[in-house]
Amino acid sequence: MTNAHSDYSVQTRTKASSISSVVAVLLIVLAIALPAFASRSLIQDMFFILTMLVLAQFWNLLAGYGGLVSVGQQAFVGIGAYAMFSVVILMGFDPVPSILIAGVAALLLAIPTAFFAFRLQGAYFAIGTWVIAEVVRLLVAQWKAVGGGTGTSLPRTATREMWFTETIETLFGVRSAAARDILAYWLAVVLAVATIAGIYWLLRTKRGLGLAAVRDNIEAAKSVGVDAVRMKWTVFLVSAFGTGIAGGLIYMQKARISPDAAFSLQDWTAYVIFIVVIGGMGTIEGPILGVLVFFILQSLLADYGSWYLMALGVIGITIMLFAPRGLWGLFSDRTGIELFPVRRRLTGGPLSNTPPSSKEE
Amino acid sequence: MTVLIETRDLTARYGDFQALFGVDLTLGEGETVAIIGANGAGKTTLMRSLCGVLKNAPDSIRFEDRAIGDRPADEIMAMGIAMVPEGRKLFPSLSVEENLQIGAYGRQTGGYWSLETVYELFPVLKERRRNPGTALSGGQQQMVAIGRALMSNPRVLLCDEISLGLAPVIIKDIYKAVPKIRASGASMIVVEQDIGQAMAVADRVYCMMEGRITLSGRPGELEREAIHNAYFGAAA
Amino acid sequence: MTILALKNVSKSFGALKVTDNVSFEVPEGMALGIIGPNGAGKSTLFNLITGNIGADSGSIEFLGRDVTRTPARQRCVSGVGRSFQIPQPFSKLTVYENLLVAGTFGRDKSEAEVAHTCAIILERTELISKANAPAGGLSLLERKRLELARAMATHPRLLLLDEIAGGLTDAECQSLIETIKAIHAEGVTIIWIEHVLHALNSVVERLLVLDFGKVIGVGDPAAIMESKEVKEIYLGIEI
Amino acid sequence: QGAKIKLGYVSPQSGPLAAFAEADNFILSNFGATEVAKNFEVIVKDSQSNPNRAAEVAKELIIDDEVDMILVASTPETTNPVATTAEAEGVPVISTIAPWQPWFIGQQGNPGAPDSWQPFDYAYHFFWGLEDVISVFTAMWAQLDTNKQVGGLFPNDGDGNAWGDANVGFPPVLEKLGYGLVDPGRYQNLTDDFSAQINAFKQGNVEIVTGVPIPPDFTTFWNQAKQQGFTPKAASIGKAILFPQAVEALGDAGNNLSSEVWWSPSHPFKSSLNGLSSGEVAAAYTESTGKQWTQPIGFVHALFELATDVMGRVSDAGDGDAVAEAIAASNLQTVVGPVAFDGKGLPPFAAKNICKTPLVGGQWRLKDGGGYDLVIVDNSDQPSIPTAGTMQPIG
Amino acid sequence: MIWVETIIQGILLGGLYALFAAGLSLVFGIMRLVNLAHGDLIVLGAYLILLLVTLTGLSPFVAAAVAMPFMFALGYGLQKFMLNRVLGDDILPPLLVTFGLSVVLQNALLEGFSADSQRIQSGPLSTASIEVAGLNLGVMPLLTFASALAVIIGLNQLFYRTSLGRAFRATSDDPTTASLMGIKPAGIFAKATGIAMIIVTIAALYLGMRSNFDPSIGPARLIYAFEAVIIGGLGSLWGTLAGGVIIGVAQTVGAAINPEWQILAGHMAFLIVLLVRPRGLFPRAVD
Ligand SMILES: Nc1ncnc2c1ncn2[C@@H]1O[C@H](COP(=O)(O)OP(=O)(O)OP(=O)(O)O)[C@@H](O)[C@H]1O
Ligand SMILES: Nc1ncnc2c1ncn2[C@@H]1O[C@H](COP(=O)(O)OP(=O)(O)OP(=O)(O)O)[C@@H](O)[C@H]1O
Ligand SMILES: CC(C)C[C@H](N)C(=O)O
Ligand SMILES: [Mg+2]
Ligand SMILES: [Mg+2]
Repeated sequence: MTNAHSDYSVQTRTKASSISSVVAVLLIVLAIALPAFASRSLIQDMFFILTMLVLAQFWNLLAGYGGLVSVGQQAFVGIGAYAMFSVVILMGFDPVPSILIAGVAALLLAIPTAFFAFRLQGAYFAIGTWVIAEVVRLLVAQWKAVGGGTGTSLPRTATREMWFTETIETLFGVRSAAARDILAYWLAVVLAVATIAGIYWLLRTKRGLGLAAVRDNIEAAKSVGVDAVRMKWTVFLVSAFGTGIAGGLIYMQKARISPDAAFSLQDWTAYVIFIVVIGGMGTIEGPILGVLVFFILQSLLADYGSWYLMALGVIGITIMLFAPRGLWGLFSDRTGIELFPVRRRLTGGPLSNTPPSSKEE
Repeated sequence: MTVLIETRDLTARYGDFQALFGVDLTLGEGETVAIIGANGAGKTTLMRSLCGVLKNAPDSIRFEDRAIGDRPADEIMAMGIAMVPEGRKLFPSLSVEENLQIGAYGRQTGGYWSLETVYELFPVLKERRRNPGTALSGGQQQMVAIGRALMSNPRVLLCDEISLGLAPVIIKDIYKAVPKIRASGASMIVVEQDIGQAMAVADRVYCMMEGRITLSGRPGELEREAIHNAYFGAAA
Repeated sequence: MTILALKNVSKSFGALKVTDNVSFEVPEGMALGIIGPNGAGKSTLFNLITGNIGADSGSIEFLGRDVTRTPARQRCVSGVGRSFQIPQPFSKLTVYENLLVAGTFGRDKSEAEVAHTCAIILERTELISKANAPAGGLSLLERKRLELARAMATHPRLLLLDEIAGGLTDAECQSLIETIKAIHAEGVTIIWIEHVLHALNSVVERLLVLDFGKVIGVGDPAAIMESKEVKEIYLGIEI
Repeated sequence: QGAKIKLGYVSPQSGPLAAFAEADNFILSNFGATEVAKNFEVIVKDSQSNPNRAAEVAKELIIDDEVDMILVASTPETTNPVATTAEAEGVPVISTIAPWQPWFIGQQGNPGAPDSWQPFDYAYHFFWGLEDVISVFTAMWAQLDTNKQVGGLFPNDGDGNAWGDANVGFPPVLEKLGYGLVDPGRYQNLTDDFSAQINAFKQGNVEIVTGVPIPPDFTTFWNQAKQQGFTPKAASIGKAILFPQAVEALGDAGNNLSSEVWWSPSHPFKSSLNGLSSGEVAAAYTESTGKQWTQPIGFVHALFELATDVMGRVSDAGDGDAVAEAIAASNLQTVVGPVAFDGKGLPPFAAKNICKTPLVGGQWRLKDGGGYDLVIVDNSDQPSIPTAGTMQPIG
Repeated sequence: MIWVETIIQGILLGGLYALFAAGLSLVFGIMRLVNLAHGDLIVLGAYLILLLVTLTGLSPFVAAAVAMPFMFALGYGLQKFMLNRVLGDDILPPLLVTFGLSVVLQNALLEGFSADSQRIQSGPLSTASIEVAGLNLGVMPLLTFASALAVIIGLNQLFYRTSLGRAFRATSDDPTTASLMGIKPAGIFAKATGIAMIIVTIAALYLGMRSNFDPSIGPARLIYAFEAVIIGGLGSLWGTLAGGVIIGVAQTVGAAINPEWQILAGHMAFLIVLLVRPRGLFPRAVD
């Protein structure tokens, strides 16, 4: 082997990713301007899509990148929502800033949860987080000041006088209920963009590499200097915080809460897992695609009651059986397209004669 | 000599990557054949094909004139082809004795090999029979893996690198057992890095390189240089 | 100066005493070989030195500091690099990314700072052609090379190698020996567990023999190999 | 005549509470068969017994379907999210089949602070209240000779918290009437063991059991009670034994269990839609489905009666404020009795939005050929509804 | 005395949970399959028994025996044609598939049997009791516990005394190597799920006789079953029984203090056991 070290360089960007970053900027601008010309029902659909997307991205961060398959994310949605409701109802805060408190509450809950759950592995971790979420639900159901097991609604004075709503009312000439929707939607846009950008940034830093290493083989990761414990803590806390914020925002828009709804395993974890897995786990594109598929299925079939749910189940099973890496996995395996590439590709030296995307013969 | 196993134009791939290119090999009744070759040559891949872990074209592998290339491992084992896999692969939740017993799960034909005869071959295993298989040292585990394969009284025993990572003393012990195994009537294919060992036990030797068989013959007739070339691809 | 010192280190798995009151010192810059029968506790000793498992009693000093309770990753950052006997690649990452992880975290550097070094290590370990391939698809020996490469990428002062020569052909073995000699020549202290004795003996300056978790001999390789005990329990030569 | 008036209807058609909506199809097709129905388009949505879903479908009705009014029925889990959403959107909503306290108080921000409670502008509700069920139950118990020791089975859910509430629920009234209450505390739904409650009841010498468990919990409780040798003289239970199937599930052990009766074939009322009497409506149901009548039939039917009546009194169905005003001004004789939001029998804070309907008490009696009949045994609050027997002790 | 009674009731309740959990423990232990549809399969079994009882007038116990071969076949097919395809190192694909199955089962049962609560009638047995040392113990809970015990003993015999049992354990360790022993992993897994479904049928019998059920009731029981399996230790059947009893006793004792704490107490017991022993009470050496 010669020692004529040729120049190596590392690439992560691909052609598709350069195009997609331009498209992303355009999409964001469009999303912000949307309320000016879209119907209210579109705005609400978008709100649903964006908030589910946020939940899905954070769950994906945990499970797809952190290897932490949590079945208890509803704990953070619920605690966030309840924290938001409680400061509004009991302390008279405005709902908009209270959304941040929702995130903080989820973060605080995540600390003891992590202390406990990180002792567990694999399926034990999954069931452990589920039980913790149940415990939190049962405890919140004992909290009489916010309605106990019955639940409660946001006071109408609080929703009517919410920050920015008046400005939006005059800006678009809409009624206050519609203005609240627009406000919630904008907040969801901000949250979704920040989530995706934040996660993408994280994966492109060396922490992203460390995360992947820990997920693949934790003993080996420790032996090359990766602080596995800190990695896990970081993703767990970040996910909890983001999930809590999403919870606060979702329930600000719903304006009514009960423990069974806010801590619903089905709505806030099972469907979210469904979205991520259908779309493709361990990619940023997967949850985006997954949430769109989920939304389309829901709008097409939701009126068929139990048949809708059966269809959802069957589709989930089918995708798992025939496209285990999700729809995005299926697509990018065929085309090699990645919109958010994180792979560090070494080029140059003896590698320069083989173009990066060509397959070995 | 009757032919037991014969491969014809055997190819194997992992996804896009082709690991075997048209391998032709025969194993006769009562024979011991050694396969040597550099790492990554495809020896393990060949063994995995023979024992059915990797699927191939039906006709590319024949056993007693039956096409078995596409049969699953359990069926092949029932026909009498047993494998000592690379890396021992004992069952951690089974005791030593249970590990041995399960070797006969798919083929209870009776024959020379039984718990008693295996314990006779490897007396140390009898002492440790109640231990979990994985609480043994590497060499003892290798003995269990061999004994386990013998328990089915196989017609053909496939051994993949049974000396890898073993202390010299253990390697000696294990190779001492080979004549006894042959005496019980089993034919063997042995994959081995240690050319010396391979030459010592084998009736015939195949040499592999980059997925192809580049040389074959009887140990006494092969020259060192030819083997070297077969390994590294210099013009033969 | 002494780079590594073990004092009365013991470790049991249940009733099985795997490391029994082991003490020894390694001066900086030495190449030490470890031999012993299978199950003697060699790999366990490595795990104790790297911190992958904790000692039951005794103390371990690295570079003069007590690291007995220091977690594995910190020991790595302070200069302990290792390979695993059973290779443990990050199988979904590419070979190059495997090294990047080791380079960035093991040395606490940025990706840009280590990018080139990692590429050079791949060249030295003859893995460069597989740089962008997922590590999960490597053959056993490629995985072993990756173990070595990844350990090198952490830029260790003490390099622990666990059976990396097994299953190599003569020529491959020779080239591995050259690589290890070169690393050693750069001043890295090496401890090497190996059953392929001719490879081991062409590199190491001292040999340590382990049996049933106990050190039963340390010294000049030639002398050790001649000792009655080693012949009996390890080589299987009856006298 | 221009576009049709759009009504949205939400109920739990699937999920654990689906029994409440079992008669929906029958009622909707009955409504569809009337002359006035030609002016209406009814959009039906399923809450899947899930409060999140209920709020979502309410939004869909308002925003996508642009309905003029929403009708919602059956349990606070469905009525409350729908009513809250409609109120926030300024769309009129009429609700039923949930005692008024969990409906009204449950929608307040802080249920614990009565001075913060506010009436609604668009949400209206007709059903009975806890004071009625308490009065009916105690009247039934008064027919028996007991030691007046009552055991309470109140779960931690919308109904249970309201029934067991120390201010508006059973405890203060029972105390006033000289009953002793053993209330071990709010348990979670789908509990598998009631030994604790049974022990507490035994120790408290309880002879009467009351509460609002869900059906499986009551069955568990009742079997365990018998196994552990606890046999009260009366068991007056809300919710769990509403439906005949649930009582049949108890085997013979369901005989003489008592429950409140909000509607029955013997209620002396007529539908304003098709003129059928209660008995005729129930008979038609049995004829078309082969099933025994259930109580929600009358109330869901009445929901559509009220909707037709209200819309008949407004000129512009799309004017939510006008519709809300018309609801408030209702005064209609329905198949469940008179409905008028005149505040009769209600505290001032609830007077604007709620109308109470009559309530009597009944007992399930084993029929000769198997199955159960619900026999009205107490009508002290509503003498116009005839009784068909008197209260009998269990045992 | 009250406390003695509370604890005995808790132990009997634990028998019920262990019965719910035993089938789960089997598939979890052998295949690492987190079967989220387990509760719904129990409900399905209950409907099958109910159907047999109403159609043929058989006693529920006989009906359950008749149902067993059907349930075995269902489990066998389910595993062979569906679940086998998603087994692997990753616990997520099977988790998702069984979640999908759970949703499908619940809604199919809803379409087929409506949401009405049902119950398998067992006549006077459901309220019968016997007096032991001044305590009234229900015959049904005693039978439940006895069945749980019998199931655990039976499974233990099967697991540790037969060659099928060895094959189960070997396959659970390493399916590929097991196939080299002549074991058909797909077939073994299918048999295991089939056997699990026989246990599911027994659980269904008691679920259906002791209380009402409807299509939606499965998942609520699932969490206790999982808790029992996990605090018992993966693959340990006695552990599963112990786990069930711990949760049962925690619940009754919690309820005796205050019914608000009943379910919470069960969960807390689970968390505390795991806090002290993260791999359960009787963990396997390797997993
Ligand atoms: N699962 C796999 N996926 C992709 N490629 C593989 C896989 N297993 C082996 N290979 C490739 O196939 C080739 C042959 O591998 P094989 O394991 O058969 O070699 P071998 O001769 O047994 O080598 P060794 O001496 O290292 O055991 C190697 O290049 C290896 O990289
Ligand atoms: N995690 C563990 N739990 C229980 N026993 C273990 C564990 N790890 C190792 N052992 C046992 O400890 C002993 C020493 O193992 P170790 O791997 O250190 O041996 P070794 O000297 O490296 O052997 P070899 O040369 O075969 O690699 C063996 O008997 C082994 O079975
Ligand atoms: C939801 C309600 C209508 C049930 C009511 N609490 C009753 O017992 O009848
Ligand atoms: Mg090999
Ligand atoms: Mg070792």
